[in-house]
This record gives sequence, C-alpha cells and structure tokens, in this order.
Amino acid sequence: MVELPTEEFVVNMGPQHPATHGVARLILTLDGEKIVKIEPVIGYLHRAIEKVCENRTYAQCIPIIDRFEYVTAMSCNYAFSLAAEKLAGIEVPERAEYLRVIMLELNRIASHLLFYGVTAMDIGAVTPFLYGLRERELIVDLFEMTCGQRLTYSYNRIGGVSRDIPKEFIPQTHEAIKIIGAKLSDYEGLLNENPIWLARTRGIGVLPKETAIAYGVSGPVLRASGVQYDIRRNDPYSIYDRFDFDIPVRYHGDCYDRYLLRLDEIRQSIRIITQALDGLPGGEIRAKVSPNFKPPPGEVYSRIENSRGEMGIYLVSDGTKKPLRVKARGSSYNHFEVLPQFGTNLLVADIVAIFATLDIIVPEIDR
Amino acid sequence: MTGKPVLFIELYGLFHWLYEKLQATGLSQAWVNIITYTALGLAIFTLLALVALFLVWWERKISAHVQQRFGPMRHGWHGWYQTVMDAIKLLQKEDILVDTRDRLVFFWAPVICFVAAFSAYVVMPWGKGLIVADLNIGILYIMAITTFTVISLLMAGWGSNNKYALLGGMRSAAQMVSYEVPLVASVLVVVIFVGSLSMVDIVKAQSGLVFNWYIFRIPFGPIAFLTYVTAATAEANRTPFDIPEAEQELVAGYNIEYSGMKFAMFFLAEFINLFTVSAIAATLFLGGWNGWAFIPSWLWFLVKTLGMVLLLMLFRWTYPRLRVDQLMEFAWKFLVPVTFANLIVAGVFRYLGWYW
Amino acid sequence: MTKDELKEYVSTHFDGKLTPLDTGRYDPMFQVKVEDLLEVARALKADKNLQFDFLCNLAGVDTKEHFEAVYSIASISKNLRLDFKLILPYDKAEVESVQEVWPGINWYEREMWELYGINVLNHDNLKRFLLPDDWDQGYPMRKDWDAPDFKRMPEF
Amino acid sequence: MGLIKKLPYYSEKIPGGAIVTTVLETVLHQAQAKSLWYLLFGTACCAIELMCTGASRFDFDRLGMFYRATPRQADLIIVAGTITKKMGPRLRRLYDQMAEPRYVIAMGGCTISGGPFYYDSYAVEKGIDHIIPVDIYIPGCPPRPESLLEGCIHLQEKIKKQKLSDWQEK
Repeated sequence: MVELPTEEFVVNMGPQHPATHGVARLILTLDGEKIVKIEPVIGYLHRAIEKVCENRTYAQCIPIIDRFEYVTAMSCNYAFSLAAEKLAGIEVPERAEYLRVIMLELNRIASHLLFYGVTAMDIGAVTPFLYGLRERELIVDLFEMTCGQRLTYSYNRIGGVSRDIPKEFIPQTHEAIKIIGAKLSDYEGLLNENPIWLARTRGIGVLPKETAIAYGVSGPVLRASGVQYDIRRNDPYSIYDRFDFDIPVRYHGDCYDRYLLRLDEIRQSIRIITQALDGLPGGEIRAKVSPNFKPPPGEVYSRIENSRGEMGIYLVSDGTKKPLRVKARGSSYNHFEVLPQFGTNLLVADIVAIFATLDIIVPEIDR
Repeated sequence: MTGKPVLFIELYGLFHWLYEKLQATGLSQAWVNIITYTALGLAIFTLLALVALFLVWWERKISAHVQQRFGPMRHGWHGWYQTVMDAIKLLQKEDILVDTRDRLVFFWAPVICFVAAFSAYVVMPWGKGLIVADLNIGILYIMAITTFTVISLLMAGWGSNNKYALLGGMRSAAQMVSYEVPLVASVLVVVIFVGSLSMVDIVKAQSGLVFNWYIFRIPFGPIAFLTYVTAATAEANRTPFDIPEAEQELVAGYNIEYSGMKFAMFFLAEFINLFTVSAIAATLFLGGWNGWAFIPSWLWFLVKTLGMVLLLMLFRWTYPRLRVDQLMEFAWKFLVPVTFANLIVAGVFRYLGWYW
Repeated sequence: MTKDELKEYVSTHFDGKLTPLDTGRYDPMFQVKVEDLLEVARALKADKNLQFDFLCNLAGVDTKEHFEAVYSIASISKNLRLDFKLILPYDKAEVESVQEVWPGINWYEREMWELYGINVLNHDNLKRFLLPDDWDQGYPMRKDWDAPDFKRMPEF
Repeated sequence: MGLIKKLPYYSEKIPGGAIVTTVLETVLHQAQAKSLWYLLFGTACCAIELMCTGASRFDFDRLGMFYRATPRQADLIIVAGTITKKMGPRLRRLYDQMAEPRYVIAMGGCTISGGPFYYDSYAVEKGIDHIIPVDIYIPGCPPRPESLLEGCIHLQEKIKKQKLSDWQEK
C-alpha cells in the first residue's frame, strides 16, 4: 500500500477573521483539518497605553486606562483609582464604595452577556448573539443614565466616583436585573442541553489545573479548571467582604464548564447588586482630593477581579503629578499565551470554540 | 410525422396555444419544437429567479424576526425590493480574477452550480398538468442532477487557490457525498410504495384523503420524512450542517474569492437548492398538489414547499454548527443504518401487503 | 499569615537574599540581587508554607537613573501576595529568565526585552512581537527615547 | 467595473442615448446605495459599538446592510477602532482586495486623527486617510450607534449623487 505523501500547510487566522475577536492572529499549521502547531501573533492593537499614561497627570490617565479594556471599562478605571488611593492613602466615602461595587457588578454582567453572545455565534448559533446583546442594552442604558457613555465610562475618580446616580436609577436597575435573571433560563434552554452544543464544547480544550496556575491564567477560566480562587474573596478589596455571594467553581476545565461558569457568575453578580442597592448609604460621593494631586513616592500593584480574570495596575510614583510608570496587566495576555498548551489533536472548529470560551479580547493583550 | 409533437408537452393549457400558432405558420417541425421549448425554459427560468429573490428576502425577514429585529424595512413596504437591489448591485460589481487562480475551473464552477440548481426543475410537478416533461425516471433524474453541485463546490474550492476555499471545498465534498446515501434511501421508501419513479405518479398515488400522504404511512413514512429532512439540510448546506461556508471558521468557505456576478450565481443557486429540496419533500411526503379543490393545485404545491422552506430556515437560526468529524459520524453511524432498516422493513411490508 | 508576618518571615528565611524595602505601599516589597534571582525564585516556589506558584506581573521600570524589573507573585493555596525587584544599571541590564519556575512569565520577559532593552538570558524565543516587524527606532519605553514623528503632549 | 458599467459609454454615442445613460446611472447608483454589504472588520472599542448597531436595537439590516466576512463580497469597509502602525499595511491590503465600487467609513476618533492616542503614542497611525481614501468620517470615541447609522445614511446620499463620469479617472 503506497503511502501518499501529504504535507502540512500553514493557514493564517489573520488579523481580520470572524472568530478572532478584534485583531488577534493565529498562525495554524494544518495537516488536513488537524492542527499541528499554533503560533499566536499579537501587536496589531498595541497603542502604547503605558507610554501615553507616563505623560499624563493622574486625573488624565483615567480615560486612557479606560481604553485598555473597553468591554469592562468600569473595572479598568476602578483598578487605577484604587492604586492611586493606596499610594496616597486616601479614605473613600461609604456611598462611593457602594456605587463602585454596583457599577463593577453591572459591568461584569454586561461583559458575560457579550461573552455568551459571541461564543454562541462562533460555534454557529447566530441568534443567541442577538439575544445576549439585547439584554446588554438594558445595562448600557443604566450606565448611560449615570455617566453618559455607552462603552468607555471614565466613571471613577481618584477618591470616589464622578457623578451621583439619578433617582430613577435604582428602580430601573431592579427592573433590569429581574429581566436578566428571567432571561437566563431562556439562554440555558436554548443551548445547555442542545446535543450539537454539547458535542462541540464538552471535553474540548481541557485545561488542567497545574497548567492553568503555571501560566498565570485567572478568573472564570481558572475557576472552570477546579481552582476556587477569586480576588474578591482571596485578596479582598473595597467592601466585597460585606456581601454574601459564593464563588462558582467547576472541575472539568473544558469549554462547556467555562461557558456554564459564566452563566453562574451572572447570578452571583445579581445577588451582589441587590444587596448593594438595598444597603446604599447617603453621604457625599468623593473624598477631598486637590486638583494637582501629587501622591508621595512609592509603588503599588493593585489588582481586582474583572469579568475576564485578574486585572492589575502596577503604579510607580516619584512625587510629581505624573506617574513614573503605569503597567496594566490584563488576563487575556496569559489566556492567549496558554493557547498552544491545549494539545495538538484539535480541529480548526475546536480552536475557534476554545478561543471563544477563553473570552480573549485583544486590547488586554496588546495594550 | 404525426400531429403530436415528438415529446409529450404536459403544460397543455399554456403552450398548446403557442404550439398551434407556430404550426399554422408552417415552420418545420424541428423549429417549432425549438421555439416552444426555449419559451418554456425562459418561463421556468424567470419563475425560479423570482422565487429565489423572494426566498433571499424571506430568509432575511425571518432571521430578523427570530432575532427580534426588523430586517430590511427602508426599501419598499417591509423592504420587498431589497433583494432586487442586491441583485442589481452584484451586477455592477467588479469581477475580481485572482491571477493565481486555475482559470477554467474558477470560471466554470458557478456556471455548473447554477445549471445544476435550475435543471432539477424539468421534472418538478408545479401543479395538475403543470410539469415541463414527465420523465418516467423523475426522482432519479433529480437525485443525479443535484449531485452536480458537489462538483461545482469542489471546483470553486480548488480553483480559487485559497487555503480557506480549499478546506471549504473538501468539506463540502465529504459532506454532500456522505449525505447523498441516506437521502436516496429515504426517497426509495416512497418509491417502493408508489411503484414508479415518475413524479406525477408519486403525486397521483397520494391523491384522495389526507391520510394517503406518505408522511402518514406509519411507521416508515414519518421516519423516512425525518431522515429525508435531515439529509436535505445537509444537501442544501444549511446549519447545522453548513460547514462548507462556515462563517466563523473558514471566513466564507468555497465562495471566498468570488465577487460580483459569480458570487450572485452561487448565492442564488444555494437558495434554489433550498427550494428544490423542499419541493421534493412536499411532492414525496406531503402529496404534491393534492388538496381541496377550491384552491388551485399549483397554490397547494407552493404552500407546502414554502412550509418546508420555513422549517429549514428555522433550523438555521436556532442550531449551532456541527464539527466535520461529528457530521460524518452522524451520517454514517446513525442516519445510514436507520434509513436502510426503514427501507428493508418498508420493502417487507410492501411485499406482504400489510399496509392500508 | 498577615502582611507583617510574611515580611518578617521572608526577610529572615532566605538567608538575607531578600532585603525588605519600604517603597511598597500595600504589599511587602523586597529587593533581590541580580545574580541570585533564579535561586530565590525557586526557593519562593518550593518553600512549604509560602508556595508562590502564581505569577501576577513582571514590570520593567525606567527610573531615569537605573532600570528596575519588578516581579509580583502570589500564592493560590496560601492567599499570599509578594513583590520583589531587581536594580539593573543602564550599561549592564541583564536578567536571568525564570521561565522554568513560572512558565507564564515567558511573554512578560519578551515584552520587557522588546520595550526596554533589558536582555533576558536563555529565554526560549526572544523575538519582537508587539512592535511592527520593521521597527528600528530602538526601545520606545525608555524615558530618554525620542523619534522624529513622536509628538509629546504640550504642558498647559 | 462590471460589464454593465461600460454600457453607458457606448450608449452615449448613439443619438438620444443620453437618456439611457442617465436612467442606467440612477438605477445602478440607487441599487449600490440601497444594498451596502459591510466588511466584518473591527479592531478596538468602536467594534463593540459596531456590533451593537448590528444587533436588535439599532438594526443595520433595516438599511439593507449585511455583514460579509470576505473583502471580495464587501463593498463598504467600516474601519472601527485604532489602526496601529503594524495594522496599517494589513488595512491597505484589505482595501485592495475589495471589489471596485468600494466605500470607506472612518468610525471613531482614532481613525480620523489618532484620537486619544494622538500625543505620546509611538505605535498609532495618526488617522487612516493617508492609508486608504475615506468617504465618511464619524467622530466620537466610540460614536453612538445612532451617529453610525446617520453616517451610513450620509454615505447612501453620497452614492446616489455620484456621476458615472467620475468612474472615468478612477
């Protein structure tokens, strides 16, 4: 039986491709449909955010850091203002802390809804994408009501928040949360027991616990591999210790668990928001911070849990009104780095499913 | 030369009048046939083009309403002439010919796809007596002709010299070939009961009560219908079997290098395939043009076919996509055994006469 | 284990290789000499009641006098957080690669090399990946870097 | 251009053919304006707004705009998001791959002039009009879906007012 010589060919899942959210690029060496080698290439969205921030005052850095991770922009400028507050030792008033937690959790739900839509579309079901975005519009209306922007909010300031919430914010938030809680059962009905969905996601792209920790993977991807590590619980910041919510964790570490885990997280966020809304105290919304704010020299690495994983800002100040160094650490950086570790007997369709469930977005990688 | 034309023209009402007029002018017999058949071909072509345009518009509207949005609204009442605009726009687009392409293969791929899609309608029974030519191998002819699309997709995949197109072409070949087997097997179940391949006989065998339709021929009728519909969605390249032009994996599969009129041919051929597949389903299982008298027979045929098209469209907008190997596995390990078992049982029942 | 206990434990246990600094504002900050980076990294990971197995961040810093490479690490099982830095003079900015302790640091070292020029020894593929492939204007993140079309924000 | 586009040049020569040209001109440009298929291309924050405009609330499909993944079949490229120096040549190649009557919408501040990254950024292209010819600029960072829709409607007006003669020199 003569052995037909087959050669591999290199396919470019290039900067413009429906499955790479934004401009990530994967150079795949294919043997027929089987992937032999994955080589991620980044840098197509490297806007040098860190260099820009070095020439801005602390207040001007906030809109720049917003563009660092625009799907959960609230967590970006929260991490930055938290770092600045730790540097200068500023005491943030109660009401500002509550407002920040409410906005962070609302932004987490919005990001998970976008994740749900985009993952379903990448695996072939286009309709859930539209349903996910329809629910996301409810939350975007809430943000628009408070800070006037739909996507890059710049809502936090150093020492508190920029605006107080209008009076119809609370009833509309309750309304939005009730709708989203109800719609979750629709989403699960559409996909969870769908045999095609199970065939495409269960057991695909299993990430063992050790590789996850070794490669610095964090957030829902880490918790789907069986490690119950959430910065809100393990390295508490702000007032998360006052709310009782639990950290969902699953143990198979495959695409299906990563997908399910995010739906559980939406439910947990809804619990937090209801508790925060009930306990919202009065008082002013920002500590007294002088316009040309000069923190004492020092350095701090402050990290928070945003919808994708651990987001950290490493801030170095040399006493002037501009930061000496701002290093933004996004979780998609490690998720994209771990992609080649997913084993090699994958098909092209699997790499698309894994890429979607890792919830990678490019600005976090390229900064 | 007897008075009757060489080939028995079924479309009596419409073309007999034209045929009489030509005979009166005293042209030779051959010329008369040529003119009538070109007129017939043109009529069918325009009818199908209109059906295709309608289907494209209908798909966009249905997908929009399934996804709670409006779909084309601005161009005419609910955007009815949107697809006409798309067609005219595609006419004027630049026809990009990549110079690394395989000239002949690249050029002829859309033509074959287009011709294969249209030529299946020679034997399609639009209504009582509304059939172009009632061949006695009707359904076999359709099965043979529709496999040409496999060749055209392979040619498109190979001809565009593009890695994604090659992957799309290979996938479509594998999928269409392996779903042809259950398709033909489930069609055979009906042919066993009718006893003839001709489409008109199939429809005549289902006349009378609604229970004569083959979908109600328990237990093999419904099974054959279900396997037919599954294999038909794979044949028409629609989700959950649309891996040849899977948008998220292969960017646009085989038609990645085609622009302008060539892409329009692929696009229309895809929708005509969809219409063909649903028309066969309506003819074989839902009793073609049989129905109460007060609605004209061709309207019955249209209603049933559009019902099947609606079903296939709803499949597309609810299901995710299968992976290549799962799709093959599903075809060979599940669909083929089920259809063959159904065929054997139907054959035994037919032979022993245990059916009503 | 609170932050002060951690600080005290670490400064005593690794025979003086980690000298505590007071510049860190929130988590304990240490300084490590360049030559024993690899050994300290292995010790921190292997130590029974520390187990720093999670790498948070590696940041290169240009403080106008010297470079600094700041490692932020965490321990998943013990809920601990620790930062330590290396002071690198301008002329001999070289760091040992700690890839085999924390594999996730591969891309961080590569980025530090590309943007700051801090060379990383025996790193497995030290290639350019953030800047355009035909980039020839040096290391852009350095404070003294400049380029013809590089506009700075005017002071107001 | 397609075959149809050459027809008006011949019809002008025959007497009374001018009516054919004008009729053909309006029909062709109406059709092009009414069915703009945009390329699935988004780099940064504006891409999320582009997705929201394509979703159920502000629906692109009402204007007959449908997304196509391959540049061959797209006749409008909405450059949504920051174009960095590394992405510039890719954008130019995408534009060259598109079929001839093609239009460009520069969405967001970054594509107009570099946006928030105009100062102090060594890696961002200051605006894309020196890479590809731009038809419509939509300011905003990111612009609201309504302004994106308005930009598309302006583009449709612009296409309808086109003259066949200005295909001459292109």
